[in-house]
Amino acid sequence: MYLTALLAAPFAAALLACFGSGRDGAAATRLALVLALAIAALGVPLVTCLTAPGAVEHAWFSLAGTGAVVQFSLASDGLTAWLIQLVTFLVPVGLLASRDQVGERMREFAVAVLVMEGLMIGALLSRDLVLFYLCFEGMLIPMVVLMALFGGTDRRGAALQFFLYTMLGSVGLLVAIWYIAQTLQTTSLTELMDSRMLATLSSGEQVALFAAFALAFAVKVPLAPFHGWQARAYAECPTGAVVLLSGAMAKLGTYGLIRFVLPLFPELSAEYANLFIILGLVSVIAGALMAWAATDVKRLIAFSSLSHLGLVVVGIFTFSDLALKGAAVQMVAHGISVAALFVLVGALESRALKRGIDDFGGLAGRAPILATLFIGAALASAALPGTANFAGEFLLLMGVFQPRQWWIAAIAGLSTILTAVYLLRLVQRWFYGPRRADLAVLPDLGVREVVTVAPLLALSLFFGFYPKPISDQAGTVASRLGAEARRVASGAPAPVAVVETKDAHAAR
Amino acid sequence: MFPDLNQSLGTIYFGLFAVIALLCGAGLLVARHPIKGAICLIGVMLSLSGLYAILHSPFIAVLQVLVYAGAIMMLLVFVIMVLNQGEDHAVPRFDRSSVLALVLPVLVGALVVATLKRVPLVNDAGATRGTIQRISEAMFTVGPASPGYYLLFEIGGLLLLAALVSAVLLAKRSLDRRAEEPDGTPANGAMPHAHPGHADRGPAVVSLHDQAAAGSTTVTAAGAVDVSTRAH
Amino acid sequence: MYPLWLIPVLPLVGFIVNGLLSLGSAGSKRGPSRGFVAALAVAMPLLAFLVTIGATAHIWNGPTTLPIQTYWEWLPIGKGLGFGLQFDRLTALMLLFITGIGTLIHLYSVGYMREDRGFARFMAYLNLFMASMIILVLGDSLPVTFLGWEGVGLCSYLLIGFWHQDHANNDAARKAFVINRIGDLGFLLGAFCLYLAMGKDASLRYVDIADFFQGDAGKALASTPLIVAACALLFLGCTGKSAQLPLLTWLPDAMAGPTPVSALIHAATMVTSGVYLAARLSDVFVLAPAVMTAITLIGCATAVYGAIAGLVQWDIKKVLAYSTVSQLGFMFMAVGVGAFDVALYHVFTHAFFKATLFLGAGSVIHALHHEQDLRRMGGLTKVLPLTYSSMVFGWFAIIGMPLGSGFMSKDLILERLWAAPDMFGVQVGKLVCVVALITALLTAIYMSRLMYYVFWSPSRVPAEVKAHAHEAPFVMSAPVLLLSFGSMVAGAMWFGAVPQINAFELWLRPVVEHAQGATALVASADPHAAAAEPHDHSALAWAIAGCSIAVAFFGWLIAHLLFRRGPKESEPRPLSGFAAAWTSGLDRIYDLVIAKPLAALAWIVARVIDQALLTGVLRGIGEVSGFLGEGYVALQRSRLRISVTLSLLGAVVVVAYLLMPVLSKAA
Amino acid sequence: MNAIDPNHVQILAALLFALGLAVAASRRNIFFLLMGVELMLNAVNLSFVGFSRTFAGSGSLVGHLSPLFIIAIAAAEACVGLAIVICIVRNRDSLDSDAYAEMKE
Repeated sequence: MYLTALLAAPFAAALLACFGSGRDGAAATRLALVLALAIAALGVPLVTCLTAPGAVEHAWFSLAGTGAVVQFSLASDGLTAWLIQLVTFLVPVGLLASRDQVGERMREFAVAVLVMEGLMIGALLSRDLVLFYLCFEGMLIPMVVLMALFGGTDRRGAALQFFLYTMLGSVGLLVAIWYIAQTLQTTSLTELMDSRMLATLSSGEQVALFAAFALAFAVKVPLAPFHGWQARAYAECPTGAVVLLSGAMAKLGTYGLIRFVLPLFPELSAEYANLFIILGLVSVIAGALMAWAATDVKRLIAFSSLSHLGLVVVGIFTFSDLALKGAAVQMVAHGISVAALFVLVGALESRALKRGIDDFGGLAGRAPILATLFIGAALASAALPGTANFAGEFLLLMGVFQPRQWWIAAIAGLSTILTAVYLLRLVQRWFYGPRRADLAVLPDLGVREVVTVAPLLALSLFFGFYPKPISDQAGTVASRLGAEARRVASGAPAPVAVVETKDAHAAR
Repeated sequence: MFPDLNQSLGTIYFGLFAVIALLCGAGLLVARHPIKGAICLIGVMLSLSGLYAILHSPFIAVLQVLVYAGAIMMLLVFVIMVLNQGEDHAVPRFDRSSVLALVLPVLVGALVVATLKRVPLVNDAGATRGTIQRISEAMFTVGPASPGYYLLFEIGGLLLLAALVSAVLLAKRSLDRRAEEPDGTPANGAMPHAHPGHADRGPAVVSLHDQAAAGSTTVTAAGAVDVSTRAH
Repeated sequence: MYPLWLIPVLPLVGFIVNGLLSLGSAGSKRGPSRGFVAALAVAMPLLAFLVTIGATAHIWNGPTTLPIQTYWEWLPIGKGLGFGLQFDRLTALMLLFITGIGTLIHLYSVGYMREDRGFARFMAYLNLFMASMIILVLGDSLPVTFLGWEGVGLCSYLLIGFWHQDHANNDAARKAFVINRIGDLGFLLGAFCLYLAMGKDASLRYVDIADFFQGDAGKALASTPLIVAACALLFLGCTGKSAQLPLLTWLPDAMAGPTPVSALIHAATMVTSGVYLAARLSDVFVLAPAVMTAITLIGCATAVYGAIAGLVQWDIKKVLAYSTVSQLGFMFMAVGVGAFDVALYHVFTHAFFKATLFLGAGSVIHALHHEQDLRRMGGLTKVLPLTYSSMVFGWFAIIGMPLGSGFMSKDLILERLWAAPDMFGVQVGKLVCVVALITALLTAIYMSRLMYYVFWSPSRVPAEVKAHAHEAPFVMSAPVLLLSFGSMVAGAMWFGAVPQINAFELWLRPVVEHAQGATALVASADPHAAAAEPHDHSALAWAIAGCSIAVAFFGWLIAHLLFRRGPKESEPRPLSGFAAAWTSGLDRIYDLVIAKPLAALAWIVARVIDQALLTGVLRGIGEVSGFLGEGYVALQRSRLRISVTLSLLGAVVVVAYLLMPVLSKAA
Repeated sequence: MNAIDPNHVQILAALLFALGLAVAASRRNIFFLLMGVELMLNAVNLSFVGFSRTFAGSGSLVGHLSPLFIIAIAAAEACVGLAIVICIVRNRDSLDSDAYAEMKE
């Protein structure tokens, strides 16, 4: 019941926001903000309550043409709970950060953002493939609306490319889900996971299904060769949308890998682990190098995001306990830090209407609060110890580091150096150096912007020193989901219990 | 109404009408001006009327002349002459895609011929003659034993009525707009600040510009405004 | 429970308050009240110093270490890694001089930076540095140390680029941070290696590491690839932080920062954290003799490199920077032969005399209106008597004049080097000892050169500058005098103010005893090893002490002959010839071999592979599908007739299909 | 009773239909399009009448009745079609059916 309410809340809020003022942007922002904060508050018990909220499960509709009955199945565990915290927390941030760019059309903006929030929560909560797919794909619609209506000069093209790219990526997923429903007569994730039904399919079928699932999530993350949409979309998005896109939506890709790919296809995950590790490493290094060469700062941050999430993918596909815990922490941490960076870039962009790396200089003297917060966010992104990103990256690198595959951690570790290189380059160009006359009238951050960013940095610091809640709740779940793949990869024999359930299943 | 012809005469007449119909059809295909095409088409219809007569359908033969050749073609020719710009000198009669389009008729013809070759038709001795009486009996019989053609007849009447109304509306709409225009109330609500410099050129112009500026122009609306603009 | 947490938290509070004051007063012309900022910024390290003394008192005569204080669980490593602080004798030693000398330098900074608009910001950064450095040495595990390790790197970055209007400073700051990051990666990977090597009871806490590697299970791992890798990587971390070859180029550039920063961070405290780490992990390092040998050799090479570079510099701070590099090389030479206590002793004495020299140099620079070039100095003895006297003490110590602190520590290093066992059949220790003696000679020469050029040669100071030259205010000269006093008496620590002889050695014994014992074990395999025979030991010690004194005097003599008349040229110009090649050669090599190719690679990846190739492929797919789509759309919309034809064609096909049974019959 | 070969009637109807199709599909003038459609309708009528000779009873009657409805529909079609043509020509000033393509965009 609670979960249903949590899922319904953003949609109800979106409906309410429809009645906000269409003329008065400030009023619409206030209304949307109150609603978003209420939703965030509603989500907090997910992580603070000791007992997990009761799962919701009832038959929804039968999938025509197959024997499967789609379950309206919601459940929450540590991983879901923390990512929901991230989403619900970033929504108010995104709303506040977009106030200047969106202006009078705040009502429409808020409605789209709230709908997207609802769909993200739905995707995170759902334990049924069809329900998940509906939410996962549905997210694209408000995102494209946000991008195409409120974005930069190239917004239409970017939105179209984003839509087509991610859509094409997940078409395979749709087919795969259909195929699963057709052959196995169920789309329930728990059922598929518990009974290991997919193992009964032929290897060719399994590989095809695995590829479809992995591709859909790899595009969403994105992983190296599939990142074509990312920089353009990030660059053209309005601030609030890019906060959600990079901070929350990208995490659904890695979430999908952990939630679906690892437990559903443990053997294949283990078999193709090196492929994903190499793609992840390519993302890590190429992302960092491209960020180094970037001149548009939003693109720079997009590439840095590619680099950091590449590391998460590497961690996921080493299956080690620490790496999966690190991945969970890093997902939240990166969401926070990249959101802070984008909010600050957005603040600067809304002042000066430009965001090139050479467009500013000497801002530290002119706008010290902006400079301080930006350097803080950049250092968080560079995983300075004491920030949540450090906790994540430390655990990831440590989990990835294995004597036989020491090169993985060595290459992945290079990203820490390269991150420092490109972020400090940005900091130096923008904030240091002689003051520039053409930037004489550039006001420092206002109270609203400080209130938007400071909590992000405070949270990053808090989780940097105390990541235990995330690593214990989310990390443990992630580790459990990867346990089977870890076992297969290490070549250990199947635990007896699993064999028994298999036999029991066969007997039935 | 029409007496039966003997066999040889029937065949001769059939051949004659067939040749005329085909020649006129070909004439329609190659005619440059629609009026010439219309005349060819009338030729086809008249010869078809003859064919109906020798095929034991006198009523249809009469209707063919009355309705088709008389009414419909009359209307067509009237419209062609009213618009008086039917000649498409600017565009060639045929272009490359026409050649593609000609493949289709050949296919249709070949299909029919091939089928008839394999399954030849034969005349049935019990075939009825399509006199007015038989047709009226079949069409207007009401009751349990009725084949139900009267329903079709009613629907046909409704269809014609609908066609009449819609034709009037289609033709009247632009007239309506022209009648409204002197009031100077543009349909989409002019925004005075949009193009203040153009205000003296009349509300229709402003309206057109605003529509373009708003980027929400529908084709018909824009067309209507376009027409009214030209009227100035 | 003794409130250890106060030691890092106090300066942290100073940082937060001063930082917020600085931010809050950004709009005002003058900034926050200097008095309050200064009082807070100095009081916090001072309080930390007092708390440290209190903690030291607890372990003075009783247990050698305070119980480890774990505050909360930080990272889910092993059985859960707590955020804990550990206070043993090594920590006490480091903390005492960090907070003590740190407080003095804070005091000095109050005078030095008083007129700067960013005074509050500067003091805030300094306090943050103190907090980080304290965490570095107080941390009970590698990750906690790493927190401080990167924290000091960050502060170093912020302080080198403190005057950020000038991009030269920013470049230097960025370089320092990035090169330190390279070392930090080594630190991390080394820590991971250690963790893996420890097997199922793995932990990153120092006590656990020490327990494990002192036990048989740990010793069994000696010289295994994992341990060698761990030590090599951890040493890479040390080279980054402590400016050893090959990662030393950032330290001379770091002189772009304000002089108190150079004294505090880049001479006295931060750069010695590598030695601290090596001592902390001494039990591990001794298990990889190959790495130990490499450390000795790298330390030796660095010492020589730094000394030669120091000889040809004209910038007073650069001379001192290269001198620091060189002295750090000495420390690592000692580390490499397992003389951890001596290395730390040199850290300790070096902190005093190098801080003295830097602060003295700062006073000179301050007096001469930010003139740093030796060619524009000279004859300042009368003008700056206090600075002069304190710098003489510093000079006295560093060149190894008898009974100065530098003499004591350097002499001990040479002694231990000479006594070091053979490595791989080569008498590395003795060779290195000889080289170290030569380096000591060079040290004496270049430091005397500095003193001659600044004080003992005819004045080359422009008249108008000289007219305004004045001795530094009391807040600046008092710390320098105190430090110079320290650099004289610190040498006595080895002999001890306490009843036992070898107080310093005894003090550190609980920490490094085991590791040094392990080295001695290796040494005892060699019957001729001097260390094994105490009787020879004293004779050897006297011999080496004699050499080292002779070298100091000889170096001074050479300097006197060469430099007493001042430099030939008096107009500053950039370094050229050998000096330039030697100084910036490494930079150029790195630039050519690493930075340029990497930048080119970045360009290639971004512009060629990503934009041209990947985007090209993407666009190609788009174009093709667009072309197909356009074609299809054209069929749909532009030709009414064609769409009619096509639909009818479809109808014909359907009809033909339905007629198939008929058509398939023969005609 | 004369006996006109019903096959010939059907072939003639097919040829006329083909001609009508050719006119409708290949000519760009909108009037020719309409006339082509009329020609095809006529050809179908002929076909129906032809079939009225090959069936007995009510089957034969269908052949006579269908053309009546077709003629009615043709009249309606011509009526609406011409109205549309008038409308379009007024707006577009062109009889070229290809020129109307942009209506779909």
